[in-house]
Amino acid sequence: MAKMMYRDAVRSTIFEAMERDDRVVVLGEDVVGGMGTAGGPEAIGGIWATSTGLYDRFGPDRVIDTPISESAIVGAAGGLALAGKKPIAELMFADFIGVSLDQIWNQIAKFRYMFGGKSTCPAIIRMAYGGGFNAAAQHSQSVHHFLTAMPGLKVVMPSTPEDVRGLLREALRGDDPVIFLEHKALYGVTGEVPDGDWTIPFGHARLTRAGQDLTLVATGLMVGRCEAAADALAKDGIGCDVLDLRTTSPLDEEAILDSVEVTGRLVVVDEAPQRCSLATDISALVAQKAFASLKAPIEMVCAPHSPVPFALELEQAYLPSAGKIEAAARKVLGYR
Amino acid sequence: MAKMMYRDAVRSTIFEAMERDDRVVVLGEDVVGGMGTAGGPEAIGGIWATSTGLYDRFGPDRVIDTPISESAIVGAAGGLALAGKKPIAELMFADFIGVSLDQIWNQIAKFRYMFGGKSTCPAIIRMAYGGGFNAAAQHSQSVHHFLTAMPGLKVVMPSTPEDVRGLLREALRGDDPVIFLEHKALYGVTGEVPDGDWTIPFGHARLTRAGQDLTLVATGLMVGRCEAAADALAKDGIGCDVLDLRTTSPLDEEAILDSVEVTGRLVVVDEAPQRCSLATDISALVAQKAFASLKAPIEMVCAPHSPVPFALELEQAYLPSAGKIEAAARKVLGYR
Amino acid sequence: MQLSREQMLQAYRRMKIIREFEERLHIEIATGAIAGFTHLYCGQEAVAVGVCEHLDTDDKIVSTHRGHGHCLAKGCDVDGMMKEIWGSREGLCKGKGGSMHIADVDVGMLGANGIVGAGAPIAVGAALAAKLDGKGKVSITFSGDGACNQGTTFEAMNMAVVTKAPCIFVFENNHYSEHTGFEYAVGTQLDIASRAEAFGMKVWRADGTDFFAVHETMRDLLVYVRAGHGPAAVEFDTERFFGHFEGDPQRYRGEGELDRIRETRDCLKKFRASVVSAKLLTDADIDAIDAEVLSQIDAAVDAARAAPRPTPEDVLADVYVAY
Amino acid sequence: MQLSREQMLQAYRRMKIIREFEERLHIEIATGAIAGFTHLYCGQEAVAVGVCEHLDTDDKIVSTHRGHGHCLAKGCDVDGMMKEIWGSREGLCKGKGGSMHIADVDVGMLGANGIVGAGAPIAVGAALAAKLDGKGKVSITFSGDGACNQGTTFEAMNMAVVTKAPCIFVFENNHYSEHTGFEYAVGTQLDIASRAEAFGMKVWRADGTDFFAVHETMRDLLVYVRAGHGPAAVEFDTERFFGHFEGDPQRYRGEGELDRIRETRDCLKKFRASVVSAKLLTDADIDAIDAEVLSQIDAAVDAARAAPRPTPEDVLADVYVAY
Ligand SMILES: Cc1ncc(C[n+]2csc(CCOP(=O)(O)OP(=O)(O)O)c2C)c(N)n1
Ligand SMILES: Cc1ncc(C[n+]2csc(CCOP(=O)(O)OP(=O)(O)O)c2C)c(N)n1
Ligand SMILES: [Mg+2]
Ligand SMILES: [Mg+2]
Repeated sequence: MAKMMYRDAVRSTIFEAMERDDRVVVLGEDVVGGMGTAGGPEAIGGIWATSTGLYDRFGPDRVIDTPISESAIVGAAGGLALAGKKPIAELMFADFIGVSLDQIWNQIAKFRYMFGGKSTCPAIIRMAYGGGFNAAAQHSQSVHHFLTAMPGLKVVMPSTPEDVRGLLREALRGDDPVIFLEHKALYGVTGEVPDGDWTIPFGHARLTRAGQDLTLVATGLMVGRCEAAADALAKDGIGCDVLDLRTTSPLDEEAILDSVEVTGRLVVVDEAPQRCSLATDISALVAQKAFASLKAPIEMVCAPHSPVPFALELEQAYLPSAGKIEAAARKVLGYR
Repeated sequence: MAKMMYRDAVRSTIFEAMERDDRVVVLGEDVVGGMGTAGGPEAIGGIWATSTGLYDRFGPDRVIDTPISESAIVGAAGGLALAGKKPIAELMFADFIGVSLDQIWNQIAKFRYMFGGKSTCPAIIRMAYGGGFNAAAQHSQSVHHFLTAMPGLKVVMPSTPEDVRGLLREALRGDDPVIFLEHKALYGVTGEVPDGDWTIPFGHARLTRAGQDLTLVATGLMVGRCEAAADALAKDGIGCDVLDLRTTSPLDEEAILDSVEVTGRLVVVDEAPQRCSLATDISALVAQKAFASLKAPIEMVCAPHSPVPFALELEQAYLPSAGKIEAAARKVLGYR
Repeated sequence: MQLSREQMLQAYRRMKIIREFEERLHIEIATGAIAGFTHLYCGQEAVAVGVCEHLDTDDKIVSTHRGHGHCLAKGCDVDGMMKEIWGSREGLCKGKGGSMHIADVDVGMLGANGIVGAGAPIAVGAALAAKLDGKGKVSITFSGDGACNQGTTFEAMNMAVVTKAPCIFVFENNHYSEHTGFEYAVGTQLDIASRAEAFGMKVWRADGTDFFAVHETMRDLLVYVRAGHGPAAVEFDTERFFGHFEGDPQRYRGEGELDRIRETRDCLKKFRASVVSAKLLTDADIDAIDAEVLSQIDAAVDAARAAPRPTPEDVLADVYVAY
Repeated sequence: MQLSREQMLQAYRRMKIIREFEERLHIEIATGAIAGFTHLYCGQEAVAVGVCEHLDTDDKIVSTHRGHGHCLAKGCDVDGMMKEIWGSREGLCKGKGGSMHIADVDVGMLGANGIVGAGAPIAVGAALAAKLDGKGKVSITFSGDGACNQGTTFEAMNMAVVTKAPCIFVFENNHYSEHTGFEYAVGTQLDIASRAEAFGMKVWRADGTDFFAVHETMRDLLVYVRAGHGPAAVEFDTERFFGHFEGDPQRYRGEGELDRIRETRDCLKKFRASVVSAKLLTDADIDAIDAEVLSQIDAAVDAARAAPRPTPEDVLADVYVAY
């Protein structure tokens, strides 16, 4: 059992995979850092420090620093994967799916299907997502709903260092393309990571709080906020199931439905705006498949229908908070 | 009152707008056609024939044939709009948002907000979407859910020549960016288009069939399939409200909720796969805001979680059909 | 370096297979037997074959919407391709991909592509894989004169130079992107190859309707790339004999243009004329191949017609390896 | 053509405003007063000012993540910018945009941009608008040596050439994109301007730390573009004095590099030395401006600190004109 930061769980899991499997290749902007400078390779790594030390150990053919060309980065990951490698590509910010979407959506996600199942494309695309840094409209977005909507992709959203380890290992073990969404506000979070060669299978939600009165469903940074809300409610004797989905595609429908069958009340929390979001996806699932169990309207706590604003006060108001989650919970609990 | 094809409603509405307002500019690949060839300009227009004759009338500064560079096309539309013009950009296929998403999502949609409300960006991005042509995984997609999820955009999905006319006029009259989604299987459909200077305001669904037993909600090509299902059900004395949303952003929540309050039963039909779709969006809306009225689980009829397949039989099985809609309706109606 | 008789016969056969495959599709599409959008490669055969004759299955290619020729040249199965285009479940892609998405990774064919310009970055990735393997293998991306304006193509060229990837950018300039002329859409007064040069690549140029010119150019180019010098680019001047896609009335063509190019720029005719006049092959050699290929294509069409259709359950197969 | 005394004073003042604005931000950010990612333009002032001194409000510019200098040079309000960076609701963008999204369409400043390379197509659009208006106005996109590798930048260059848009591509080569050197990430052994040339553009090159070189180069270039010859490109060799963003430890720099560039490549120092030695202005002239600017920036910071903060209700304002 080791205590480590989320960002180190990313880095060390990649390191371990590269040691074990020489098909694993890393590419992205500044994943080495310092290329072509007086300071030289690794003078300074990427801004998230999730690839530090890889170049020194594995060299330029396996740790590939790229120009600012996200389409080419993701496309190259696709080509590497079709050619038998296991690329891990990094988009510095998830917002950059905007400049690389075709390669994610129309290429990597679809190769296997379009090619009649005769190929695999085990590319992993890592990206830092989410708000909280006052980085404004183009560097703060949550993009899981877009990617979850794309058949052919698996979408992973670890909320703890332990989940980073287990889910990234699982991604590397599989042969499908995986989007690995790292919340930038979690990089500095520390947690226990068990030793040994274990993984976390995709499509298995984690129950982080257990209760009979209400179900809270979330991912990434929002899991902690749900826990905070659940803890506040617990003081009033209200018991919540808090489900951390871990992967949004595949989705652990069973865990959600099982919980709602007991509680009859659901609040879904999503850092993205509500329209066509994961929150609506889960609401719809429950409204279809656990209808008879529902005792109250399903509430969603999402970002408002606006870009992410810059100013401190605005971003704070924009992001779902434990307070808003608690209020939604009380609303649902108050429904008769 | 004139009878015209959907594609001609597009073309003639653009023509009319360009006559009236010299800020209106058209750009896209082969919107002129024949540039740089022996045949010369307009030798042959774009593959949808939605811009035929514009170049001859309005010339190269207002009808701009572009290289194959979708990011630059959409970006140029953004720049034209910020500089006071009313650009209408064409993406030949909606699937090409993959190669231009950043300009749609991070630029055009966000300018006004990021700039503190001190600018407008009235760019219209037209694109042909949807299946039915055996054009396979990269030329058949429905993309409205992605775009509806993006704050700052309005999203329009006309299902008739009349709606093309009214909604495109409304888009041109407004000062916000608009995504105008034309279903390629509707281009050849003929319908009545009233004379005169009328528009259709956004956010107003059209009730195409009225009934008390069930609500069917759809857009674009799926509206006709819902009507076919409703007509079949009517033979058994079952009355359906069929709602054509017309615009998915803004959404006519009221029309949906009002209908479900009467019928208590809802089937949402969507040509896209279900995950994080417009179908889930509407289900979630109803599960939250019309919960007390619901008498049965909400059913969704969507495409399966796969890319769009090529072969005739596969694509047929892939797309929601009147038969599948009817079956879902009967399931919902059978719920006690 | 002179080609052997066998090499010449094989090259001609490959070109002829593409030609007959396409001429036959042109007819079948007109009758409505085939669904979807089909872009015929007819006229450009010398490029696909002149390039791919140098490759083995460990060399990779990435193709375009106009991909049949590249597929056939790289060794995709004729029957499997025909069945795919017909949408059979026995097709090379089980009827899932169709004309625009034919692929066979086992022969190093990483896919036709419906998105113009999308192939170039994928080829860079395959080239990086080859570089890592260190066996002198290469990756080739085919691009049209239209695709050369897409951002991905430029990004890929730069990234290949930066990473010294053994990636080869083959530009097939057939003078048209859909209905638009090369002179209009490619801004430069120079050619496409000059752009590649500005990214720091060594470039070649040749007549793409002359098989021998293509073949020799590629030989030199491949020596350079396989030696580890990084990427390279080549521009072939060529012609497409049909419309952009089937159904295109081609009103953008000059008067008599199609007749002229069929007459003077037909790579198969030119091949025959050159090998017969040089007494390397006889007309009889070539006629024999023509006849064989014709019946091979007949058989492929018959097989495709008779092949089993996919069923609704197939829709959800092969989205994932495991989900 | 010699600049008038007033023109020189104004140019120097503009450069000095940028310099002090940035030096002050550097300090304020270190104390935690300012949130978000901030990229300082300090060191590159001669480019922004040497370019924008030729423009009026009907000429447009599109900027980058490192946009403060371009904004100030184009005439954005100093107080409004400072308040924006502080996140006040009185900021130029009401606190919605912040450092990376400052814009003021009224002065022809179409936005800083957080997406590297995104500005170029937008500038082409603005140029097409100018072409349509036919009044000889231009549109300028600033790009870094990193942004020049993004597909959008290439597409924009080609489209500008094809459409003969009066668009000017100003490449500020400060030798770094984040922590990566120009020599690595731009594959060509040549320079960025050569790429633009390969797209068919006329190009210029100049020392970006020499205000007069920038200014003269732009004068020639603008004569060409305003005359309707289509787009043009220029590459300025320049230096950034701070890290990529605030907080960057800059370990990629050579030993003594920062001291050297502050000493020998400081465009303000060079300006002063040249005008004083040529007896065009006196040290006293310049010292006076320095003092004025200092107090202007002090005042701007004080105003920003005291400015009202946005409230939660502001979040949903200005997403649409009407919804
Ligand atoms: C991203 C994208 N934009 C547009 C299209 C539509 N389209 C298909 S082929 C084509 C022309 C391609 O021209 P070129 O690259 O010269 O290839 P050719 O057709 O001549 O083989 C266009 C515009 C597309 N498929 N993908
Ligand atoms: C599409 C995109 N990719 C990556 C980034 C992250 N990023 C911000 S600035 C930058 C470097 C830009 O370098 P350059 O163009 O030389 O401009 P400079 O910072 O030197 O002014 C990078 C990689 C981004 N903002 N957008
Ligand atoms: Mg072509
Ligand atoms: Mg730079």
